[in-house]
Amino acid sequence: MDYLALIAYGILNMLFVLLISPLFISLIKIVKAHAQKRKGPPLLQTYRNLAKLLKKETVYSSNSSWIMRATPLVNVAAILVASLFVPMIIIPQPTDLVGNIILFLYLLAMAKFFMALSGLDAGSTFGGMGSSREMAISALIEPVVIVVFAAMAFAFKTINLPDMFRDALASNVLIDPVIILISISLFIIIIVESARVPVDNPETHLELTMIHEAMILEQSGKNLAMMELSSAMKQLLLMGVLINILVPWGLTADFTPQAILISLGAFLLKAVILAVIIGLFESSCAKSRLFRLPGLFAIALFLAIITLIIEVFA
Amino acid sequence: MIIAPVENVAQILIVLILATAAVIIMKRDIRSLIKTYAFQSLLLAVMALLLFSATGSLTLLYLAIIIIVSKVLIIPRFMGIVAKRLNIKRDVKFHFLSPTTSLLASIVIILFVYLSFSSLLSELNRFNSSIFFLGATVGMSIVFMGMIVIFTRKQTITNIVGYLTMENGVVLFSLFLTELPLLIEVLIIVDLIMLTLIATILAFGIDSTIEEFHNRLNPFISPPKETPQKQSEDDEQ
Amino acid sequence: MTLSLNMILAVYALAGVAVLALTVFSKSHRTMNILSIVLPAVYLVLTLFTLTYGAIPTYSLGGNYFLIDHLSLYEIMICSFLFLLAALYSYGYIEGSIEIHEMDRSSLKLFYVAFNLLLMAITYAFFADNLALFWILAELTTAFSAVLIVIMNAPKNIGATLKYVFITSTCMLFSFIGLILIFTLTENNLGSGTLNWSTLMSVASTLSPGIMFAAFIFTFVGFAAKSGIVPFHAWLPSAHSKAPAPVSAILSGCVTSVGIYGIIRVYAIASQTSELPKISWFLIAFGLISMVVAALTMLNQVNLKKLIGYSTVENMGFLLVGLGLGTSLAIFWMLFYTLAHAFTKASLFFSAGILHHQYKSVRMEHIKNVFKFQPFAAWSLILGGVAIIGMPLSAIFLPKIEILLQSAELSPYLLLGLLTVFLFVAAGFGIFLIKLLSRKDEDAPGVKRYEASLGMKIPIVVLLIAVFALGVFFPQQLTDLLNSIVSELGIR
Amino acid sequence: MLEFLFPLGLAAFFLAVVVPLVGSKIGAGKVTRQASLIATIVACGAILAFALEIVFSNQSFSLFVYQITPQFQFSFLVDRLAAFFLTLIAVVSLAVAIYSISYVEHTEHEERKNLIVSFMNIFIVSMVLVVASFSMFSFLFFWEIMALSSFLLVMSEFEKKETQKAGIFYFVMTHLSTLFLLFAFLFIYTVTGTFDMGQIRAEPLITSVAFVFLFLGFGIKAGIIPFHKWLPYAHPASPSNISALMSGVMIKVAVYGLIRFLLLLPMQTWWGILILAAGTTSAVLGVIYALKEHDIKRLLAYHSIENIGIILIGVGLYVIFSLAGFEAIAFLALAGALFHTLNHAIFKSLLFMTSGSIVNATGTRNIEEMGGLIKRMPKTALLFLIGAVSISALPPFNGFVSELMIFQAFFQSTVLANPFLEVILISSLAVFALTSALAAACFVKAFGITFLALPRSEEAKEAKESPKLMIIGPAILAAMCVALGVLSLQLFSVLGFSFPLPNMLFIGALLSGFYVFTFAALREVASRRERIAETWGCGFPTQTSKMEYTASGFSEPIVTILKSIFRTQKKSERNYYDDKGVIFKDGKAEIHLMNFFEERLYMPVANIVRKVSLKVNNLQRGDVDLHVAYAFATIVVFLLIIWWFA
Repeated sequence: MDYLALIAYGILNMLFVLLISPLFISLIKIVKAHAQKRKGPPLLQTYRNLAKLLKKETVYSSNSSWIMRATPLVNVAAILVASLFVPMIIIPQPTDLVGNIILFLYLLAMAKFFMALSGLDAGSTFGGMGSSREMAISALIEPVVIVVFAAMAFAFKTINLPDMFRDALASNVLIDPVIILISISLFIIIIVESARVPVDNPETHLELTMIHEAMILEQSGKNLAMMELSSAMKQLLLMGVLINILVPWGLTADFTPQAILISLGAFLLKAVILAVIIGLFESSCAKSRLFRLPGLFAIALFLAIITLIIEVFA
Repeated sequence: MIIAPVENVAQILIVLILATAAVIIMKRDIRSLIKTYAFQSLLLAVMALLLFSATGSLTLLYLAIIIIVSKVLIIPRFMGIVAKRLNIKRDVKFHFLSPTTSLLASIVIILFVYLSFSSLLSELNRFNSSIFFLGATVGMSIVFMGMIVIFTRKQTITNIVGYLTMENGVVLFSLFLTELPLLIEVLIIVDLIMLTLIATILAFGIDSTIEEFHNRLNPFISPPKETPQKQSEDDEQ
Repeated sequence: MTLSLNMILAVYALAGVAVLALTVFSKSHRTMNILSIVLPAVYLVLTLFTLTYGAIPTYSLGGNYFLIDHLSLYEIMICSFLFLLAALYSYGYIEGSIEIHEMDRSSLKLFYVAFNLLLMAITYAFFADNLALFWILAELTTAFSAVLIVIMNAPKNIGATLKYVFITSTCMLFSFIGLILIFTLTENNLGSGTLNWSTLMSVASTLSPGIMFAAFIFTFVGFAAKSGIVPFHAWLPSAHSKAPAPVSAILSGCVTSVGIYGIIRVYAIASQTSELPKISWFLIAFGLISMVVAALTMLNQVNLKKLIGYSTVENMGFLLVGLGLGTSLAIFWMLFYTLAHAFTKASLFFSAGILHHQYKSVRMEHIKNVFKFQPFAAWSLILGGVAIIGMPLSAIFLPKIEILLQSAELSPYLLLGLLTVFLFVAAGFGIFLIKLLSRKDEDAPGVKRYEASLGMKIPIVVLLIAVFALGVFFPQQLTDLLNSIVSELGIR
Repeated sequence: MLEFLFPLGLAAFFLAVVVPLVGSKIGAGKVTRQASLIATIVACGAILAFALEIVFSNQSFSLFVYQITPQFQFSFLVDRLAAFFLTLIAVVSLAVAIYSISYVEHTEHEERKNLIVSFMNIFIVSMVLVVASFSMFSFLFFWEIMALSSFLLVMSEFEKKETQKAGIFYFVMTHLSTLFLLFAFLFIYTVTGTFDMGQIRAEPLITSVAFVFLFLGFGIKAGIIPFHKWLPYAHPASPSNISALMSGVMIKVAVYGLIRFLLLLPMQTWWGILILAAGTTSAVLGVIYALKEHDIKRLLAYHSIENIGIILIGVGLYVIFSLAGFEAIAFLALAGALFHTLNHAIFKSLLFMTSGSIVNATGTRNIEEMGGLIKRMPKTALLFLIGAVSISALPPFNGFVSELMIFQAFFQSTVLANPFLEVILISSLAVFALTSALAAACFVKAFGITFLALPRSEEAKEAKESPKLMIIGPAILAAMCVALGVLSLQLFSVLGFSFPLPNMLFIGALLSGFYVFTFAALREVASRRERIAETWGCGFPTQTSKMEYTASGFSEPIVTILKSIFRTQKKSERNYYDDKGVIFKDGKAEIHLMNFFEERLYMPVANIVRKVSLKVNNLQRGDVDLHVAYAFATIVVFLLIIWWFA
């Protein structure tokens, strides 16, 4: 019975992430466009892009190897597995099968690892540059991520994401300084991990500013679609973590259609708000130099460590 | 057990021996060095005879004879011949200490010897009489003075004289400290002669070519046919 | 069956004189060489025979000038074995030396006469009960080994020999002064003086400790010079590096142990007095100084034989430390260390000798492509080096550990100091060998390979096998022998 | 059965040592080499069976005793900890032996091949015996043999300048390590009166001294910073099969020693902090140095330092937690450290062996001259990738699981009531996280530059796939990388441990399931049209390898960010036509990376020693007179001593 519920949760959560994530890519774009007094793309543009890409032919570089072909699949698979770890609308029964926060992190890292490899595979300068910068940034953000996660683990006395959400839901404390600090750090992590300004600029294909886009420059057709999809999913997963830690209300542990619907609605609402905030944040700052980034990360690390210290001394 | 006049004579002799040692430190002329050594040995023999007259121990008599034969006659003669053949007249180069400073250093040494021996030897019965103590101290000091000669002089031949002086000091020391069995006294003389021989032969070697040296070393064997190859390496570290 | 001491000594002497006489009248190198192989072999057999069947310790009748006890037999055993191998090695080596004009054929006779005389002098020195007799015999070993060093056709050799003769003889005079003091002391206490070790041992505890301490220090000077203890050591590395390889091996293995033997004997007497702690620290201090100086010097060596010579200084220092520790275990293993060291060192010098004949030099800059020209010597050097720095399997490992352990019991700082020295020694040896053996010179034209004869290789192999076998297998007989030595020395 | 297996293994090792030596004498080099390596495989198999039996049945087994003298005895006792390390040694050696059958044939000097094989066996058997040792004496004995045999193996290409340098470094450092151990052992002996490990008694003051020395001794051998310098020299210099053994196994023996003695001595919290600090420093600096390294074997060597650091972090956590009374967490940390030890042994040997294949194929160790090898050596590439993924701690491979365990122990550090400790742990955690991310970056570089894109040199273009045995050996380890990762939870439960770990089998199944599912779905849904085209060459007609991103370029961002750690040094040289330096002729300016520890720690110490040594040497440079003067002065001092005491 438990397993059935778990399977049901898994499928639901996965499908939810899979289906809903492209929406937020477009949404953020719209917000940014409005901030610049533009109209922006339609809300479903990302879906259309994906569909179009799936229909196109796939072009491989003559230099490239099977790494190039495998990477999109590895990426999607890893992110799909990771999506099981972050309950978006339903908290599954306690289980140690999924939810380990470190495993979650390393699944994302796995995707990134292969993405970076594929960046090098075609032998183009852009790909190499993208991989190099991506790995540098991810290395620098890693301590922040781990410390934030450790702070979460400290705060909730567990290292299981669903359990954390359950705790957050149960505690019902609106303004816990620790949670707020964690959330700020998490927000920065989202910005960094989903390749947004000021770390990366997903809008341009200018060689000096792009990082993520440079890595997947040689991808095309269905492979590119998979890469786009997986990064959209990744963004949503991270947003989900933040949302369900900071404002878990509406999240449900029951498998009743009613509760699920309420939870779904609440999550969408919170996610839209978060996406708007992200969009606004992105519009309000400029892309910073690569070598300025450590400063930003240092702030996040500082906050995270402060959190931990508050935890420790409290 | 030693009567006063003997003691006085002994004292004079001791002082004389010490003076000869000082002369050996100061002298630069090799011939006179050797002569001084012979004189020193003679004084030593006289000293042995004096003690013989006082104690009646035959060993001392034999010792005196041995000293006269070996150290007054044979060794100085031999050294003289060697010095002549080596063509060295004077030893003018000094290491570390000039003769004057050496002399001053020996005074310090005598002081040290006196200090360390005065407390050490006081428990021995024999040293009720001060003459024994004086003799032992001077003997020991002469050993050190001989050593000073060895390390301040550059010529091997003077080094040998230094060694001989040291040995005289040892004999003087033993004369006053105790009465060694004759065998041991003989042994040390044998040793002396042997080492003098070796060192002298080597002293030839150091100033002559290898060929000459080996000719001297093996006088009974015909000279080597091949011309020896010189080693050019410099091994001194 | 009992053996009288006089008989034993007479047999030793007869064999020696017979061999000497035959050597003087023999014409060919081969005969002389065989004769000098025969003598140590006879001595070895005699020693083992005495050890097995003799009632030890025995004294001579009458004057008590000689004594046969386990310690002397043990030392003679080591020395005659080394002489045997050195003689075996000599034929090839000396022939090689003659070929490269380092030696003249005319000196052969002198060489072998001195060689056999040296063995006899060493043997009788070990048998001497009377310390003055021991002293003069020790002086004789200086004289004979001086002849063996100076025999080579190089002015440098004369310099080295002079250094040897002067330093050891002057220092030995001080030993004599020490002996006079001991004699006086006994005369004072017993009425008639004596220098017989066995008598001294029985009365030692009644002797005045102050004078005994002074006497010990004076005797130490000379014997330390004989065994190459810093600061009386300077002759050792230069003599070892200039002497022909078999002679270096003997100097390092046997002549130095004459000095150590003297120190042991006097120590055994002095340790019965109340001054034992002072003497212990004195010995440890000098051991440590020797080790430090030698180790530091080894770090900057460019001359292989000199390096090995300094290693001897270091090992002698370690022996002194072992002696200074003074416990029965320390002495037991220190005695074994003498054997292990002598064997290892001899093998190293033998290997260096092969390299010397290949490259006409033992300096680093002349030695190239060793593995190509002399793989055997290269490997024996490596194994010898491994053994001498006390790696396991080598016989040096066990005594080293035990002496270190005893020093740890005394003071951890001493242990720390010793270990630092061992690091330097190992580094000195290791770095030197790495540099030496890996020197390569592709365009060295016309270098001819020197064919070391079998007679030169066998001693090395024998020694290395002995060293590595003793590292893992410790015969019971040896344990018994060493135990009886320790008890005869009166070590508690 | 057990009584039989271990001696069987030793006997096989004995044969494996002796046969090639005899073989090279009688001119049957190749046959005896192969026979010997087969014997090695048999021996490793026997040891493996022996060790596994003990590991799974959790018993201890004491073996024969041989005594040289009653005091010096070899006694062996294999308990679960020792058996675990025996397993590690046996597995890696087995794979290396298979690899070596083919690999040694590629080494240059015919006469050295047999020696390498023989010494390799001595090396392996000495490690086995170190781990099995129960008395400190036999531990030290075999430890030295291990050091010696590995040293000789490092020197196998002694003609090369860099090998000589490596040899000197390795020799001195390894000896230093032994001396530290010797000090500790003797120190313990003076307290307990025996070399028996079981008799180690507690006396806090004394054990702290012993611990510090043990830690230094084992730390040098394990290559913790700042004693690490021998690793990046020795590993590139030695043949790859030996590097695999040294990095995979030998430094683990040091870890074994540390853990073994930690368990015996009464621990103190500051030990834990020391170990943790050393581990953290080694981990992060190791990986940072690795990033800048373009010599593939040196890069791997620096990663060994990093991984040793990670292992030590686990050990340090164990000490801290167990003293605070949290046995479960402590045990998790220790198990993590041990598991990481095994894992690192496996993937590092795998990486070294495959890199050996690459070096063989391309003739260079510089990854800037490789590239495109994935097409020329596909199997090797796959094996290397598995190793790289494992060492980067990506799920579901084994490296991830062990790091996860250590992370989990870290994440529970709030249980400690000591704020000071917690702050230390948090800082350590942050650095640890940085380390693992940098490791991933480094292996993206290592794999990407080496295997992907276009070949960067003619040699790389000509590279051929390695022979079969050089694939099979690493393949065993690669399989283990996967198996140990995926089956970790099951493995632990079979061993009787239950750790709160995710079920990697499940995750692995999900990953592969989704992979296949996506693949199938794309086949169905998406267009199947494909085209091969050239990479855009920025307008140049054809793309060449010169346009590719280089390894230095790849690591540049990180290097720039961490420039305070990568100290550079500028050197300039000017030549003038005239004496006064007015008319400039030519000059040279170079910027190079400073080897911080080498130039600020090792060299100054070495220089001081050299200077003192020269001084001492100069003091002895002189003729008779000088030395007689020394003797004179000494005797005068003796006189004073006599006066003083009388």
